[in-house]
Formats: sequence, structure tokens, C-alpha cells
Amino acid sequence: MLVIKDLAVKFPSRFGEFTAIEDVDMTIKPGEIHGLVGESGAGKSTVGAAVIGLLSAPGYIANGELSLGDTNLRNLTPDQAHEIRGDRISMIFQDPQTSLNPLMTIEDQLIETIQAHSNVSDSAARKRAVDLLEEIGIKNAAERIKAYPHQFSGGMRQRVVIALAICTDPELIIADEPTTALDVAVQSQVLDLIRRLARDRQIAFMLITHDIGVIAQIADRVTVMRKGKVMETGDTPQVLGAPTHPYTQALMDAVPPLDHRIARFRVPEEEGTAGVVTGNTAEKWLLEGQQYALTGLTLQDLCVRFAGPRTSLFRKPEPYVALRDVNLDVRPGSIMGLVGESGSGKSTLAKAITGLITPSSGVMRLGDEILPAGKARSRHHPSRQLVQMVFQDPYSSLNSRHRIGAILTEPLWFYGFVQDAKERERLAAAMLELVGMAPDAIDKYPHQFSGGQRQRIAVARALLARPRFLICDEPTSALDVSIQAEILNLLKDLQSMFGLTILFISHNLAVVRQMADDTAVLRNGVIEEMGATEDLFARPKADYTQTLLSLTPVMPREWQSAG
Amino acid sequence: MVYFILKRLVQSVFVMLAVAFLAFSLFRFVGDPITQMTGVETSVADQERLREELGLNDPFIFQFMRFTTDMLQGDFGFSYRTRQPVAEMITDRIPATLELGIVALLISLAVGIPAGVYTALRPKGFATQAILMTTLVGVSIPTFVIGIMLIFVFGVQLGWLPTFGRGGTVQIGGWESSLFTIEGWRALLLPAITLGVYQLTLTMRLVRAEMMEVMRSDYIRFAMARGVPMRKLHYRHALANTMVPVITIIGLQFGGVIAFSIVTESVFQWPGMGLLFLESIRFVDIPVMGVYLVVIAFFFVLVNLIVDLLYVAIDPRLRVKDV
Amino acid sequence: MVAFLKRYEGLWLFVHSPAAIIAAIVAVLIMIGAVFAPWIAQVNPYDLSSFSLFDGLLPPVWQEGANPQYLLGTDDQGRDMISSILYGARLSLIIGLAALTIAAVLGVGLGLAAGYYGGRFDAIVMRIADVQLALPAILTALLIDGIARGILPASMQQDLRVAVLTLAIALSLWVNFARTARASTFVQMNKEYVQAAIMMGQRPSRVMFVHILPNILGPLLVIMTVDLASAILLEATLSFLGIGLPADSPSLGTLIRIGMQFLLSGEWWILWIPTLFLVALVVSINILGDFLRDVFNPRLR
Amino acid sequence: MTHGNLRKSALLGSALAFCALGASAETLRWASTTDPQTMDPHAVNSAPVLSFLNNVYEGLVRRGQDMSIEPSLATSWEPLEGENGWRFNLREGVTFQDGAAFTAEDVMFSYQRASNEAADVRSWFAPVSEVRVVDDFTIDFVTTAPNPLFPDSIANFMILDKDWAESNDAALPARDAENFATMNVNGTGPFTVASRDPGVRTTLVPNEAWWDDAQHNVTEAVFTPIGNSATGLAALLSGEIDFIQPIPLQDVAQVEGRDGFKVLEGEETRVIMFGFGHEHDTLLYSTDVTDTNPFSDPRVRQAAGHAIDIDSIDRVLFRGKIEAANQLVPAGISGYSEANQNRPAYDPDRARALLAEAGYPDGFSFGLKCPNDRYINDEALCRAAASMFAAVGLDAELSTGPVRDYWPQLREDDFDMYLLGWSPGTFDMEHPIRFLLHSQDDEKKLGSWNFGNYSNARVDELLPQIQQEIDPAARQAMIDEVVGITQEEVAYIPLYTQPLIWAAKDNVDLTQRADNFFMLRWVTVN
Repeated sequence: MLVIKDLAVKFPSRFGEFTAIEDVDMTIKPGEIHGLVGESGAGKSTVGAAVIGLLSAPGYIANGELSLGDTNLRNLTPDQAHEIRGDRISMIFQDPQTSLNPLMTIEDQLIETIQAHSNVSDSAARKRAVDLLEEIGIKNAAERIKAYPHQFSGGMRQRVVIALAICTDPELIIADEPTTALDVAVQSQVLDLIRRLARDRQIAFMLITHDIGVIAQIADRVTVMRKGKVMETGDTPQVLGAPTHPYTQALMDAVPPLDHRIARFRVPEEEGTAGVVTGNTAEKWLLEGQQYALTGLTLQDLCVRFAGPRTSLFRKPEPYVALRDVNLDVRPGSIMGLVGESGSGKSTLAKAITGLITPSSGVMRLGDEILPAGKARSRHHPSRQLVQMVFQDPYSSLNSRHRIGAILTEPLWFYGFVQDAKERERLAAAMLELVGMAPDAIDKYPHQFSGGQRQRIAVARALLARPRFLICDEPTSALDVSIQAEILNLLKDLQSMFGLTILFISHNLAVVRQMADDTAVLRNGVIEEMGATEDLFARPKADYTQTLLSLTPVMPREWQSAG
Repeated sequence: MVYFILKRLVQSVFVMLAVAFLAFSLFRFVGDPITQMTGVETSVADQERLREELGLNDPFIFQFMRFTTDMLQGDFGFSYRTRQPVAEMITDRIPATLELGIVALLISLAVGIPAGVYTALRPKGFATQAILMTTLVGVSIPTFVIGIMLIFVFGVQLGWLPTFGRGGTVQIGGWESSLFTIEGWRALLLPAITLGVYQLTLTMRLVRAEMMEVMRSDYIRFAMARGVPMRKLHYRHALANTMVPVITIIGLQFGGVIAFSIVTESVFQWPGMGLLFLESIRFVDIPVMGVYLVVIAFFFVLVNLIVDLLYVAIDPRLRVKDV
Repeated sequence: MVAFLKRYEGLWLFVHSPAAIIAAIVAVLIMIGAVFAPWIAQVNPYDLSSFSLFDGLLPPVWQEGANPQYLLGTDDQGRDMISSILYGARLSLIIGLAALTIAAVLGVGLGLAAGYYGGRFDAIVMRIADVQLALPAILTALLIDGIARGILPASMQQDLRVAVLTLAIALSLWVNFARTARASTFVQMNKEYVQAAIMMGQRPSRVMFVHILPNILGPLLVIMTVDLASAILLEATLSFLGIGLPADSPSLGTLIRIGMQFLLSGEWWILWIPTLFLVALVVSINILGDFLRDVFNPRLR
Repeated sequence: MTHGNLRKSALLGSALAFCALGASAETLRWASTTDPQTMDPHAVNSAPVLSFLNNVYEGLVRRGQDMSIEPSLATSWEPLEGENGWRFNLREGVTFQDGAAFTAEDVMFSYQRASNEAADVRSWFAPVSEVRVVDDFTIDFVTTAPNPLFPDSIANFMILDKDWAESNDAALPARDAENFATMNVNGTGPFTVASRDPGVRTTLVPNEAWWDDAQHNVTEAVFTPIGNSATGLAALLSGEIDFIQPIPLQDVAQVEGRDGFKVLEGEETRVIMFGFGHEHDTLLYSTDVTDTNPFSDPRVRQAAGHAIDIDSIDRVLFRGKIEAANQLVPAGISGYSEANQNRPAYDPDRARALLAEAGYPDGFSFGLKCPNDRYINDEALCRAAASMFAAVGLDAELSTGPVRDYWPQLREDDFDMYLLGWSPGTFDMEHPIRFLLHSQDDEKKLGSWNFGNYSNARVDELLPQIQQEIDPAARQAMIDEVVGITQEEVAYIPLYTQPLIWAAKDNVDLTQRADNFFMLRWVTVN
């Protein structure tokens, strides 16, 4: 049984000591799945790292008790700590793509781990490894074990990671975002596996995640953290269903429900989280620019093929079909949601519309105009201005070497809207205000802002092009849930204010349900189903849509706050 | 795979042709071979006749075409200086340069990799700082100064090692090797160290940087979390993954080693291709210079190909198809 | 510009790195000496009438037979060592920096374009880079030297020796820049800010130089310091091989080449003082390069 | 390849060569800067080749330790009766190293081979109109004009065996491809080549059947070219070689200071001088005088002569090891003009006065061309000279380069002033007059190294007379006149005679000949 008391971890830095976590108490019983939930910067991973003794470089445990069973984890020498790792405590990392040594076979990695902790022969270790792989659901394990990590799919790989974590029968496994990098279907399988292991082997799990849906689905108990401190802890139904701490309450409010649509997320009013400020110059400027009518988008039989890797001199490489006969009609002034798992072709579709890639066939129409494809689209084509995009990663979508002012005024200058440099700056500052940021941000650099703030800046940049059609490619998937709520609110407000047409791309069904008027479901480059959002979610027709909906973790209705 | 190799080969031919062309355009400017070929008392008319006979008065493109077509037919021509067949002169010198280059490379790897691992694992240690500093000074001294210093310390003052040449060599199937006699090794040591110093530093720094990077990767942290023994962790996991980028750079550098052996060979009177090339420049021995360049380009291309194949050997991701 | 952005972090690291401070002091001192050589040096080694063979081979002041007028002695031409070194460092730095600039402009331009356009253009640039790599620096130097001699009137050749050498060194260095710029550009091409710029319909040159370039300056700056050191050493090596600068306008490398003749003759100062100076300069630049690498790659810190 | 066997047989010897003290006392290992390009004595007329092959091949005559001509394959020679030319009486009982007998046919064949267009040494035979075999051991060389110096001029004309050359397809010197004689030898000389690895190592062993009494005790001689002088010196000091030619001047003290080593110093016959672009209308490299050529005024040339402080050059650059020169050959060479022994004194004031007189009170700038890898300290000399010129207002724009492009520049008249070293191949004053002082005349092949085209009708007139004059006194008078004219007109500024500096282990006795040839037959290893 893991007992954590008053745990504090500090990171000395040149500006003094930074306290990562403080006063953390937690106990995890054998067989218990203990959810540790919080937004980025909450210190949840630090708790896990402290328990397993792998705090990154200057960090150290400043205070508190840490014990596993009879062992005081704080009194161990480095060698003893290394002995315990794997043997009694193990860990599962977020990304199965990167957590396996690419140069070693699964077999070697398993045998190596088993032999590190018990004195068994190679053949015994191999047998144990094969049995284990069978147990966690890898078929034909005796053969598959010889494979290298890259030969497994993402979900299988995460199973292998789990096998490696449990092959030494540890008492405690720290699972740090074990399903975040996985698609819904695979996520549900992995979660099932974790539940089974906890139940059958009585392994204690510390399940670190930002996804409250996951916690709701499998955690026995949950601890909510924020800024290095524990906000609330207790049994899952109690904490999530009847939160006592305002933070937990706010968190729950921000979670988009899957089974119904809410008009707006409830967000605590704090600085920098504000919604649209109305009536400023930027708003006026945008409204002035609406010389065009609402603009829709139609895609007809759009196909995108990529050249596959060439393997022979004599055979043409097999093309890889990213999109096949996609027909999509985004009504003017509406939000079209596009959902699909990774690799389904969502981003390819966005790139085809924006002209970054050239479709092999099909017609695209913006309003009534045919949108030239890819390279055929000149640099001065009006669609370059009318179609704007908000990207997924706010850390890479803003040029980190440019001032916010330079980033925001670029479209004004580039499209020739405003000739005077001072005027451009003023307008950019007003636009910042419009999206809920302080106008003085204009003199700062992107790295001085948080992810949510950057996404607001990205939205501001898109708006400064006076777009009629906005593509939002996973605009919130890199953000914490509370920030996501703010951005979604912002987008909704802007859309209704300026009559934008939006293509909203997301893997998150719940988010799409909150945002979209119509929804299309994309799978392997093919549209499986398309229709009005409420209709589609309430009565999914395609099998695939049904599966997706059923596998997405949901919170019991009674825990959800009224929307 | 086959396609990949073929593609590389085609590109290689392009590279070699371009080098040949560049090399050839260079010849016209290095100097006048005729004045180097003839004595003081040779008359101008005799010199002109020789120039005509050697085709040096022909248009440049014509000379280049002749050079390449002859070479493609395996005819590498004859040296202006010694009148020997160039092919033979170069192949006689290849073993010396290759052995020097390879031993220098091995020394740099044998010292550079452990030093890189050590300095990566103890980034703040005193020894690390000392090693980093020493090697930095090492690469900041011109190679020829290092060479001469080594000669005077170990050859003249201490008298431990020979000061020039290859020492005892043994003929093995047309390959004149100094690797099979003690004398040969003694003669090889100083030039190889001189040539290897730069590579050593480069290797060490590269291994260090890559190793530090790899040590932060998820799979190393995961291996840590599984309690994989430290030695295995450092060498089997971390170092092995470090090798992919290290091999690239080292492969690229090997071409440079061969080329830079010109300086080392000149200092140690090491009878390799580089020395031959320097002599050829002095005598404006056009055929030898041309073939030397093409051979160097060939080595470069060959090493690049080997590096690509080594990747495949090391990295299963390139070797095994998805199941 | 980049340094400015990093100033808080970089400055802090700098103040806490004694090696970097010492290196910077040494480098700055040498550079000041080089820049102000005409005012500091008591003798102008280019002005043949300002020194006399009569004063040749005088040892440094602490040795017997020295003339206190020449602190570090004189060489075989009677040139004051200090003056020669200052002027030599000046020339070496001019060559190094100029070569670096050419190499950087050429390499970064091609590398950026190769990374930006990819495909066939990239393949061609990289094959050209291969050709360049397959040609040892000494050959490049010979080639440039020869071509210059072939196309320039005789009276200009002597004046252009520095330019020729600079170009030769630049040509053997640009590949480094091209490869680094290309690799970094590939990374940046996947960044969404670049896609945003392309989507807007911005000119490729603007995307490359206004958007991508500032983001890849970090690694390029590291290469610059390392290559400045290489350029200075390469110049010395070419000089040793006899294709460097003439002895009457000596760079540090030429001074060392001349000094090599006195390795055993007892006039040690003619070789070792310029060598020490060169090593101090190159080590300093390398240390600063290391330091920059640490600043730009915080993960390795 | 034919020489593959030779090369392999060297391996045993080379393995021994590095056991410094254990080697046989009679093995001599020596080094020089340049490898002989070829083993063919007629293919290339260059000092490294001729020097090396003089150990293997022999001529009709040879030079003694004092450079005097002495009998070799010819036992005696006398002028022909009734026509111009010489009769050589050949030595009987001489065999080539492969055992074949030496006869007049071999001389005839060698003459034909060496005077063929493919041979680089054919200029030696320019005066020869006909060669006649009189009998097996008598041969006549007929010349177009009286030629008292002919026997001296063919000391390096080496004799090959006719049958050997013809049966090995080496009847002519290799021109653009190698032939058998490029790598193999068959001479009559004291040594023969046991193995050869070009550019790396050549091993010689004594010719047991040599006709002369061996004055050496060498049983094996290994030659290694070492291009880098510091490396060469290190090899000597570490005991890996026994002898090296040459060593840098500045290292003499170091070698002498060490136990067990000695330095051999002497004078080469090579005189170093500055030449002028006499014929140019304007200076090529001047920044201030562009309309005329000041060097066409003898006063300016005199001024340049007075600007040179040869004593300082000697003391600092050459460590007191050079002899100042006053004419184009050093004292001791036949024809040396005793009557004209004065060289211009170092006198900067006089130089300035002369310049002022010539109309250049502030001097002028000009281009000075120098090689940097041809003569000892050539580059340093030119830097020093430029500095001295500058002191009197002659602003020399110095340009140095390797000989490979230095000679072409001289040939193309691309200079205002240049540096040249000249060693009289015949060891007679006539040689520099023919090559350096006579006006350029391509047809007659005269003045071919007179790059500045110094031209004086009287000198041109005297040369053929000097060449043909049999009476020594009359001949000397004419030479004195030439030297007098050219000194007065400052055709060249002779600077000094180049020193010869060799170094060896104490236990090696050898002879340093003034032509810088190293003769194994005078070496004893103690």
C-alpha cells in the first residue's frame, strides 16, 4: 500500500526554489485505481516521478513521507531505489511510440526486465514473457514477441508497455496519461486492461490524467490537484458527482458533455478568461469588411493521393489514398464539425482546402467560385484572404521570433487593408482586446503567453484577415479542459457576431457536439456519415459512428452540471 | 532496398562526374606541366612539341572528354612526372592512406565513444570538464603543428617511435600493409594520432550530445522505471540508440579524414595518396591529380553508401517491414 | 537579434560560466588588437621600409641578447613579433569572418531553399554539397586560386590573394551551413506558423527569410563560431601546404608556416608565439561556440 | 608489372632499416627532398635524376671530387684531325650490370637515344653534327664548330646497353607512357638498383663487376625522399637515416650541437641573382611610373645593386654561410673572370643619388617576382631585398609562388624584376653567357633563360667566338670583356653563391661535390 504524506518537491533554479508540489497526501491500496487529475502545471506527474524516484535533474523531495508497504521510499540509496523500480513499482508512459527502445525486440526488452529482478533462465523468462503477452491480449504471442516495437500498432504497443510494466509483478504502477495518445477505441481497450489487472492481480494503479472522462470511467478514488496542491480527494462518485471544492466544480463545468448540447460553458470570471469584448474598433472594422455575403464551401468527389514509398525500379509506387471521394457541404454561416480518429484524413482535408496540398481529383467551391487546387492557386487568389485557419498547436502556430504585434499586423499589411503602420498596430491591439487579451500584449513575444492565450492570439490573427471561412483544426486539443471551454466560448461568440462559416475539425466527439451545426464523420479518408449534429449524435446510423459514441468515456448524467 | 541502392549509385555517378569535371577544370590553372617536365636546357621548340604531343593545346572540353572516356574504359593514363601508369601509382598508395585513415578513425572511436559516454553521464564532473577542455585545445592547434610536435617529442627526444614512413610492411595479395609488423604499427601510431585528434573530439562531442539527448528519451526513462541494470541501460539502450546519428557524421567525416590525410602524410612522409597528390601538384602532374580526385570522390560516395547500409543493419525500423 | 531575445537567460548563463568569460575576454582582446593593429603596433609589417633585416632574429626581452624595443623579439626579417601577430590576427580574422559570411549566405540560402522546396531542388543542392564535400579544402583552394590566376590580370592577382583564399575557405565551409539550415528548415516546415504564412500566399522568399530564418538562427550561430575557428585553422593549414598567403602579408597561419623553419634552430619565439596566439584565439572562439550551443540547446545543459 | 618483383624484394631490407643500431654497418640510409622521377637517364634533364643515376650509369667522362673531368668509360679523348669534334677512346673490358659487354655501339645507341626528340637531354648534342663508330672502342663526335668544352658538357651523358634497351622496348626514352627503362636500370656504374618504390624507397646495391676500384664500403644504400625538411631533420636526429641533403641553414647549429652528427657545408655552383625586364616599355606593376620602364636605365639598375646589404642577408638569413657573388658564376668555375671581382657595395645614399640622377628622386614602385620553393630561403631573401629596396625608395610589390607557376610567369614576361638562380651545367662561364646574357634567339636556341632579354651586340658577337676558341688565354680575355660589359650595364645583380648544407652521422664519411650530386662511390660507413 502506497502512503504519501505532506509530500513536497522543489526545483532549485537560478531564481530561487520553485515548489512543484506541496502538502500532497494520498494513499493507494492494492487493487485500487487511484485517479490523479489536474490541468497542466498541477504537479500530478511530479507526484508520480517522486514516488518512483525519477524526479528530473535538480528536483528533490523537500518534505514528507513516502512509503510502499514497510519500505520507506525516502531512505533508499540510489542502488536500492533502482532495485525497487520495476520490482515493486513500475510505470507506464503516455506515448507508446516513444517509450519502447526501437532497436531491441520486445522479447529482449521483456527478458531483460524479468531477469533484472529475478534470477531465472532465459527460457523461463521467455515463457513468462509469452504468457504475459497472451494474458494482456496479444495473439500469437510466441511469434510476435520476436518483433520490434515499430511492428506493432499504437494500441498493441501500449499493451506491450503494460506487459513490460507488469512482468515483474509490481505492487504499484504509475500510469502517466496512459491513453492520451490513443484513439477512442484503443483507449477503451487499454482502460479495460488496466481495470482487469487491478482486479485480478491486485496491482495498485496511480492513474495520472487530465481527462476527467477517463477517471470517471475507471478510477476507484480520485485526487484533484491544482498548482501543486491537492484540491480534493475521495471516492470517484463523490468527488465528481458532488464536488465540494470550487475548482473541482469549475473543472466539471468545463467538461463538454457528449450526450447533450449546452449553449455556453460556465467559466469562472478571471483575468484573461473573458469572452468577447464588444463595441471596440476591431469589431467595427470587421463588420465594415463584410462586403461579401455569408460564404459556404462545397467539396465534390475530392480525392487526395500521396505517392507511396518507391520500392522497386520497375513498379510504380503504390499511391496512398488519404481522401476518397469526399463530398462535403458547409452551409454559409454554419459550423460544420468534422470528426475522425488520427489518420482519418481530417488534416489532409484542411490542407486541401487551404491549398497546401493538391487533390488528385474533385472540385472545391468557396461560395460560388471554384477554388483552384494546390499549386494552381495563385498567391493572390482572394481565397487566401477569405479562408483562414486556426491551428491545433498554439506553440507552433505563432512564429516565436516575431513580436505579437508583427504577427497580428502581418495580415493587415499583407492583404493591403491598412496602409499606415501605426494604424495597423492600433487595430491589432483592439483585436487583442476583442478576443479577451490585454492590448499591451502587442509588444511581447509568443513564449511569454500560456497556451490558451496563444490560441486567442491565433484567433485574432485569423480575424485580422477579415475571413469569411474559418477552418479550426483541433483548436483545443492541446489545451486544458478549462481553457478549452474558454476558447470554445470565444469561437461561438465570434461566429455569431461576424457570421463566419467554420469547419471545425476535432477528434473529440463531445466538443464537436457542443460546437457544430452539422457533423461529418471521417474514417480512413471516407465520410462515413454526415448530418445535422443533434440528429447524428442522437441517432447514429453508421456502425462506425455508433462504435465511436459507445466507446467514448462518458460521465454519468447525474454528475454533470446543468448546462 | 535494391531500388534505394541503385538510386544512390546513380547519384554517385553524378557526383563523381561533377568532381571529375571540376578537377579537370582546375588542372589548367595549377601551372604549366611542361616546364616541370623538362630540364633547364630544353629548348622552347622542344617544349612546344611535348605540349602538342600531350594534347595540352587541345580545347578544354576535348581534353575533358578524352579524360573521362579513357577513364570509363579503364585507362587512367600515365603520369607526366614519372611516366608510370597512374592507376598503378594510385593503387599502390591506397593501402597506406586507407590504413592510416581507418586506424585514425578507430583510435578516434575507441577513445571518443567512451569519453563521450563518460562525459554525458557525468556532465558536471571535474574529469568531464578537463576532457572537454583538453580536446578543445587539441582541435585548436593546426594539425601540422601537432604532427611535428609529436615527431620531435616521441621520435627525436624520446626516440620511441619512428619519425617518418610506414616502417615494416608486408605484401598481402597486392595490398601493402603495415598492420602485421610491430615496426609497422610503431610507424603508424603518430600519424594516426595526429590525423585522429580532430575526429576524436568530434566523435566525443557528438556521442556526448546524442547520449544526453537519448538519456532523456521516454524509452530510457521507461527502462529506468523498470529497473533495467544501469550498465545495460547505458550501453545496450542509450549508446546503441546514439549510434545512428553518430554513424552518419562519422561516415561523412571519413571522406574528410582521407582528404585531410594530405597534411598528415606530408608531415610524416607517409607514402599514401595524399603525399602523391602533393607531389603531383608540385609537378603539375595532371593525370595523377585527376585520378586522385576521382578516387577520393569514389571513396566518399562509397562511404556514404556504407553508412546507409549500416543504418539498416543497426535500425530495425529500416530493416523489417510492418507485420 | 537572437542573442537579444535570449538575453536574460544567456546573460545569466554567461556570468556563471568562467570559461566563457575568459574566452570572451581573450577573444575580445585579440579582436581589439586586430582591429586597432595599425594604431597599436609599432611596426607595420606590410611596410617594407619600416623594419630592417639588421634587427633580425632578436629574442624576446626576457632572453639574453634581446632588444627592449621588441618585447617578443623579431623574426628573420627583423619584423617586430608583436606587430606581425597583431596584423596577422587582423588578416586571419578578416579572412575567417569574410569566408564565414560568404559561406553562411551561400549555405543558408541554399539550405533554406532546399528545405523549403524539397523534392528535386533539394536533391540537386544536396548532390552539389556532396561534390563539395568530396573535394578537399586544399583542392578547392587550388581551384579558386588557379581560376583567379587564369582570369585576372597579373597586376591584380597579388591584391586578390586574400579574396581568393577567402573564397576558397568559404566554399569548403558552406556545406555545413547548407546541411544545418536544410535540416532545421525541414523541422520548421512542419510548424504551423510556416503553413499559415504559405496559406496566406506570402512570397517564398518572405516565408524563408522573414519567418523561417529567425527560427533556425540558433544552430546556425553555433555553426558560425565553430566554422570561424575552422576557417582560421584552415587558412593556417593551406598556408602550410604552400597555397596560403605570401610571406610579406602574413596571416597568423603564414606566421606559423614561416616559424616552422625555426622549430629547431633555437629561435623558438618565431614559431611558438604566433602558434600560442592562434591557439588562444581558436580555443576562445570554440569555447564561445560551446557556450552558445548550451544556450540554444537548453536540454543539454 | 615488371618492377613488382623488385619492389617485393625490398621488404626484407626495409624491415631491418629501422632497427637503428642493429643494422649492418655498411648499410647507408639517406634522404633528400625529391625522388628521382625516372630511372631513365635520358628522359629528364633534372638534378635529382642525374645525381641519382650517376651512381648507376656512367658517361664517357665523369667528374672528380673537385668537379674536374676525368676518364670514365672513355680512357682518353682528343680533338679530331681535320674537322671539328672529338675522338673518344673507350675503356675495354667493361660490362653492364646484366653482364653484356660495353662497346662503341652502345655509345652510338645512347647518343641516338639521348639526342632523339623524345629525350629531354638532347640540347647537349646541339653542336654535334655526326657521330661515327670508328671501331669497337673508338668513337668520334663531330661538331659543327670548334668546341673545346664538348667533353665537359657530356659528363652526365650516360651510356645504356643497346641490346638491353632494344630487347626491352626501351630504345627511346619514355615520353607519355612508361617503358622498361623507367623503372629498371642496367648501367656500368658502381651501384645498381635492387628495388624501387617510386616516391617511397629505392635500394641500391654495389655492382660487384664494376671496372673501377671501389672506394666505398657500402653494401646497401637505401634512399628515401622526405619532402618536409623538419621531418627529414627529425629522421636524421632520431637515427633513422644516416645522411640527408640538404638541411635548412637555420638548423645547422642544432645538428652540430648534437653528439654523433656533423654538418657538411660547401658552396654550390649556383649563383642567385636578380634579373630585370630590360626590354619592357613600361613597368607592369607600378602604381606611379606607368609610362616608361626605369629599369632600362643602367643607373636605376645600379641603384638597385647598391641597395642590397648582402652582409646582413648573409648574417641573418644565411647565418654567415654564403659567399657574395660578383658575376654569374662563382670563383673556381672555369672562365671565372678574375678581372671583374668587384660587386656593387651596399650604399643606400649612392643608390638614392643614382635614382635621383636617373630622374626618380622619390623612387618608384614595381613588381618583384620570386619563387618560394626553388632556392634556399628564396622567399625570405626576396622579402629582405624588398625591404632594402624600399629603404632607397624602390617600392617592390613582392609576389612569390611555387616554381610550377613561376617559370610560366617568367616565360610570359610577367615581371618587372625577378629572382633567378643559375648553375652552369658545364661548369664553365660560357654556359650562363649562352643562356642568360646572349639575346633571346629561339632559332639558335640562345638566351633561352634570358627572360628580360638583356641584349648587347658585343656580347652576342663574342659568344660564338668564346665557344670556339681553343686558346685559354684568348678565350678568357673575351669572357672578361663580356663580364665587364654586363657588370657595367648591370645586366643582372648577382647576389651570392648558394650554400650546400648536408648533414650526416659522424660515422659516415662522404664527399660533398659542388654540383650537389651525392656519389655513393665515395662513401664509407665506419
